[in-house]
Amino acid sequence: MTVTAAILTIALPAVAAVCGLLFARSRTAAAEWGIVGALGAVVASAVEAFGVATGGSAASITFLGRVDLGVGTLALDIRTDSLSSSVSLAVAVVAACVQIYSTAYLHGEGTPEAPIRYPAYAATVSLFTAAMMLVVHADDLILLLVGWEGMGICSYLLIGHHSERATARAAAVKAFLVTRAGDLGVMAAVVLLLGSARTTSIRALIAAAEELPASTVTAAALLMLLGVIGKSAQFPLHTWLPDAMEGPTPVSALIHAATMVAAGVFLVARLLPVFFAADGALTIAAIVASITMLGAALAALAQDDLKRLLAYSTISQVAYMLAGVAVAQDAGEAAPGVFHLLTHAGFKALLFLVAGCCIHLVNSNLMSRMGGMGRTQPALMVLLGLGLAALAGIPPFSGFWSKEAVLTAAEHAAVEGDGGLVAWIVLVSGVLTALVTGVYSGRAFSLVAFGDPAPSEDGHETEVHRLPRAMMWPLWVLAVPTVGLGLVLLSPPDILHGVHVSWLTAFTGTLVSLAGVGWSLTVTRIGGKDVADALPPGVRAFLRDGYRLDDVQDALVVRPYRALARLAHAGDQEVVDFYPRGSVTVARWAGLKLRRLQAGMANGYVAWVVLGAVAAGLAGVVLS
Amino acid sequence: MSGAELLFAAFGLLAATAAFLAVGSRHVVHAALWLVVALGSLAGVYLVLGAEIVALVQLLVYVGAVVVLVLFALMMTRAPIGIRDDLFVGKGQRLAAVLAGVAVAGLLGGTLLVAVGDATVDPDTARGQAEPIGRAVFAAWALPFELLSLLLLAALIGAVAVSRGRQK
Amino acid sequence: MIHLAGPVVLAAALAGAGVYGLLARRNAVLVLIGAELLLNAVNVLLVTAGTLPAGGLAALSAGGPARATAGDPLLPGPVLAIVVITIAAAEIGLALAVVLLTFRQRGTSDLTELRELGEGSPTYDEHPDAGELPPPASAPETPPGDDRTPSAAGAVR
Amino acid sequence: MSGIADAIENVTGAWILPIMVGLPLIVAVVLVIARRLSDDVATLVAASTATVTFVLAILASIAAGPYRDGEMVLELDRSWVPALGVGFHFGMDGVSAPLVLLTGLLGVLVCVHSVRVRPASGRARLLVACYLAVVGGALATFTVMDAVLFFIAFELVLVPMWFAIAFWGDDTQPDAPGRPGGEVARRDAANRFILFTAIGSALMLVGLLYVALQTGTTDLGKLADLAGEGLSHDVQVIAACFIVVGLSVKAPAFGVHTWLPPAHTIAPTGGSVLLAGVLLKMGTYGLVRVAVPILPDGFRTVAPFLALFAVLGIVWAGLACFVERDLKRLIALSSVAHMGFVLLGIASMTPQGLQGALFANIAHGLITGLLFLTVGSLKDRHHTADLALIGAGLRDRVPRLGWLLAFGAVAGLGLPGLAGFWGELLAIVGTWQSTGASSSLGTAGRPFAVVAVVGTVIAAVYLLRVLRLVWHGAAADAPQRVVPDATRHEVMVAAPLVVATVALGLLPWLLLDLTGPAVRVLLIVSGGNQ
Repeated sequence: MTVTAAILTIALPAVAAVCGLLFARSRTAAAEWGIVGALGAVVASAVEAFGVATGGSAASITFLGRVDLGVGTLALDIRTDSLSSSVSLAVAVVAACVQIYSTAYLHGEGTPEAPIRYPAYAATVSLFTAAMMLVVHADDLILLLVGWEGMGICSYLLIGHHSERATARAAAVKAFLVTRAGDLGVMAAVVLLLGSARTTSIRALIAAAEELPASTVTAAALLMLLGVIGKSAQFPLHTWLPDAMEGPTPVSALIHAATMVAAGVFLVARLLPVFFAADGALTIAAIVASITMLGAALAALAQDDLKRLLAYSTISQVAYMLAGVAVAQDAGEAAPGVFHLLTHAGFKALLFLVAGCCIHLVNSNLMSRMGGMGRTQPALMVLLGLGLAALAGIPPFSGFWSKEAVLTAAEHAAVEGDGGLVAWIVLVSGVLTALVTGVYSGRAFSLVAFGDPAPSEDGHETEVHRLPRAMMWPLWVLAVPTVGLGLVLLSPPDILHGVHVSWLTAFTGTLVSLAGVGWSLTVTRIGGKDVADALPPGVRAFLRDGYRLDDVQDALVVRPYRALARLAHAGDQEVVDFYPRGSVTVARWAGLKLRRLQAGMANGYVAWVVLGAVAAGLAGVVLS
Repeated sequence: MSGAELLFAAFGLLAATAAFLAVGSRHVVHAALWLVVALGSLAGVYLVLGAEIVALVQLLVYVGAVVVLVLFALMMTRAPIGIRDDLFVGKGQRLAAVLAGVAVAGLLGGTLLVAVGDATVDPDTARGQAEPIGRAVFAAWALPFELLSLLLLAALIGAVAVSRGRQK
Repeated sequence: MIHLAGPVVLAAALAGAGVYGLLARRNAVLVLIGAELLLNAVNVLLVTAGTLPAGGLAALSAGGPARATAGDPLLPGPVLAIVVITIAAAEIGLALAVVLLTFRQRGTSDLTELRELGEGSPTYDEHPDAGELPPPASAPETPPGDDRTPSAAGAVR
Repeated sequence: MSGIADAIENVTGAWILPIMVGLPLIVAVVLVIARRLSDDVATLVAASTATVTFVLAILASIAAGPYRDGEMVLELDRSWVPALGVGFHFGMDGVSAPLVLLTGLLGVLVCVHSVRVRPASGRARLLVACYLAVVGGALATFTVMDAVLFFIAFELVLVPMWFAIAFWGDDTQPDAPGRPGGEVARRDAANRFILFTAIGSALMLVGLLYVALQTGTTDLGKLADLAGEGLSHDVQVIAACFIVVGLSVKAPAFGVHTWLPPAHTIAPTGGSVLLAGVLLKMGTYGLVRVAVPILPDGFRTVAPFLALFAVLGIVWAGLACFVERDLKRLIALSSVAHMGFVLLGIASMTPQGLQGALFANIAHGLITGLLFLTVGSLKDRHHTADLALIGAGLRDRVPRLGWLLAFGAVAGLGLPGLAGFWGELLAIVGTWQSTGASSSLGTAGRPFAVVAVVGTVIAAVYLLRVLRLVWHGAAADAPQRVVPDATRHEVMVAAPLVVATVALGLLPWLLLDLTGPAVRVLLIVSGGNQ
């Protein structure tokens, strides 16, 4: 049963995607296919989780058969265990919420200039769900890569969904290319492992991690880390994620918050023994995570756009997860990071969907336009508050438990383990980030709930209307884990056995967060408008633009590439094609010259004959 | 030096000299007449070499027919009578022609001289007479001979057709 | 007894004279005289070879300067000489016919003036740079071996 | 399956191969002769002939199974010209079966395509005759087991393809700087095609004859069994140089690829499909069938250079695609990059590399065939393949064509889960493995592998650019807003390619299990890198 359920979690959304695309004649039918697929995945993953919890995990479930590589075979198998079943349940729930939410969010058929394209949308979301499920269940790196890149292309399609906007087009291409550049690492690691370990089976790799040559393991781990950095939007490959907010908001909730960006962390958690066997890979991961979590949190502080704020917060939170995995002291101890992954999936999806509601109401992404919703939309603001509280790590919400678990793990590694300096960096950075997170969470809440709405640019006042039910129900569903996922720790599944929260860390972390939230909330009370006003304008702009890394990227990669491409294109015409053209010229020239020999003089021709005869005779004499 | 050798030397020398004069003469008709001498003395050479029939054919066909044809052609193309300077190509080409001639002669003569070395032959005049030649031609060489006659016929028809030109 | 050097030198001299005649003469008839001399050089060699015993020079040097008792029964030397003479007759007849025709049409038998086929001829008419591209290949409507389209065929009728 | 195999064994035996080859060729001749036949009837005849041929190909590949031990099961060997040692030798194994099936499939698709979609000018009857001749020649190339027959079959394909380009080609190309358009462009493309490929074939012939003279046989099977025995190293190197250079013209490798973009751009849609899906494969098939097993030593010496040009092609063509304006030209250039992976895999002389090469061969045929069909339809509608003139918003203006284009592009960039991925991955793995003293690439193997990995991103860059320019975007900005979407017929023609691409992407063993044993036999015989 567990096995069937695991296969169905992948197959149902995939079938729903294909059917939705091919057979859905109407918008409603397409929506139904999407919802049916997602709900099926929820049921299947619930069954799977139950099966795993009661009957244990199952490895090497035949999925796509065996591949003859010429030397040895490759088993495209999947597996199910506590890690995959819990993550797949989270993915399925968020995906189902998003599918339902989208029916209302992307209402109508749109205009010819800006069509809604609902069937394509719903099918892509389903396909994305299937791809993520494949990543979660894959027992083979190549199979994982299939899902990994499948998510990438779905992300590309969904970010560019409103492709009539030039910014959406650019963001889609950027997202795909940046993550693909990171994925080179995964592909190279696959090549490397196929070469030296002769297998890409995750089970076999974990078993053999200690026996493989150290250089191979290190290289493979570092290369995979590159993919993780790209997919999980860690510094310096994070630049695509804020731009990816061009996609419809439910998509941002599903892909760019709850699931796909977490896939990188999932990969590290899945292959932790391999990373553990590799010198330095986890150290680098921890350092990258430390830089990213603080940097992104600061950038989030300066955003004016609610979705971009949440995007930077996502980068920062994913860095928490990565840090939680990276400071592991034991090859089996990925629990804090995975726990944060699960809680984050819940509350970040909630936050994005709430943000979607706000955007839906005011038709703008700017927080300054949303002010005063505390009066008009109290229920929505409660939900926003729950989400932000979880994000800031206020007890007893889910984010508190997972974040403190990460900090505890870092502290454990720094104080008692052999984490050394890196663990201290993670710990300090984590605590500072908690402060900044508190500040920007409070700021977001105060701006959206309490602020005065700025008049809209086109002059027409926002009309307050009720949100459709299809948009509110998913929010309440997601609020449940946001509030109560911490309760899981009372009876943790296998994967969360390593989660500990030490009282000291929890107390410090809570204090710091509360301080941040409190500061930003009180600023408005005492007459200030926005806590970010405290930043010098130059710094604020610098942070808002994400440290201007886009410009760096443009100068270092994009423009040289363009120049190189133009060079190659011109070279193809002028240099490589030189010899065919040259041969024409030479033939023409030789023809002009040689036909002068054709003088029309009979004696001349005879002379050639005689010359030839003499030459042949001489050659005969000399050679014989 | 035997009598045959002396005879050969005389005919050969005559033939060679006449040949040079035939290609070197500045007088058109003289050139044709020197050709007669050269071909005639070659008939003598063949005779000395014991090829009686060949010598006769040489006289009949070459001296009798070919040269007459050449003379007719000269007449019909209104070849100039008297010494002319425009019978040869330009100086440079003439020098090249001399070089080519010397080269051919040198190559041919040199190689063959080396090949024959000091050998001498005693021609068997009986073998060159009509009977053995006739036997050979009409037995072993019958097919080539018939082909040759076809060739002659074709050449005859061709010559007639060509010289008549395109008359409407 | 005849030393073989004699015929060889004679043939070489005739060939040299013939080549000179071919190359240096302008009048077509005189050029033909050169050609005749070349043919005769060949004939001298053929007749000389006919005097050798069967097996040629090799047999000669092996058997010494003896009388060639065992000559080749096919008599290739004299027979081939006759063949050459016949061919020469055919050739000269045809060649002179060509010369006559040329003379009748062009008024000259000077080869240096008959250069219409050559590049350097004053009457040669070509603009090398303009005429490189042949006229366009058959139009797309009628690929090779294709019949006309029905409408076109109807128009023709 | 075994029942079918037995039935074939009883009815035709191995004669099914020459029948399969001969049928399209004979019908092509008949179509040329039958001048009274209308285009409608002729295309239907061609389509049904192609279908029968495809069915025969399927039956033959069933009969040629099982492919477990890599030996050639289906084989027909009759003496033909004993004086020259030329045999009437046909055979089919795991290397040729996928290519035969691909050729059969593409043959059906282009013929069915021309039932409704007619060339802009000229008679469709003769065009489909050309297509059938190409298909027949290609099937012959993939099934003959004799060097001389191989060469003849190789050449047989060139002439009809030349006709297709020279008479049905597009003569409406606009003038570009340094590249005149119109009739001149068409003639240039056709001449380039024939000159390049004929010179390549001539070089190959020299190499083949040299081998045949040295060994005294032209039988590819016997030569492969000899595996270079009796040929000195120098002889092998000389012969391998000729054969590899000759075949890489057709593949085409970087440096001898400049015939491909014009030929693809000018050729009619079906011609482009066959050119990409069938003709290019003949070069790589020749390398696998002739160069690797027959001249292992020589090929090993030449391999690093072949790999160098392959890698150069991957990077260079990928870069050039990024600024190319003409969509057909762009896809043609991308073919150079894709075939670079194939050549790289072959040059590695490892089982994985060869597996990858054979897989990428098929995948490229399917994906590029799909792209050319789609772009051909776009070109028919917009009367241009210029990205700027086609304009933005295809996904809204012509959703079906738009999705086909997007799918083709996504498959073309080697997305895991679609067919393009496996070939590239395995070729790179093979290249990476081909390192060390006894390997064909030696120290160059690993750097080449790294560059090839980077090449996979380059493909993403230019294909996404295409999608961004024409698939995405506001339909209102397009110069021609109203064009009809793909007809049901066009979708039906493209659908098998889509299905096959997905199927091979998810179930790669469909193909790799066929080629695997054959590749092992090939390399064990020739002592390649293990």
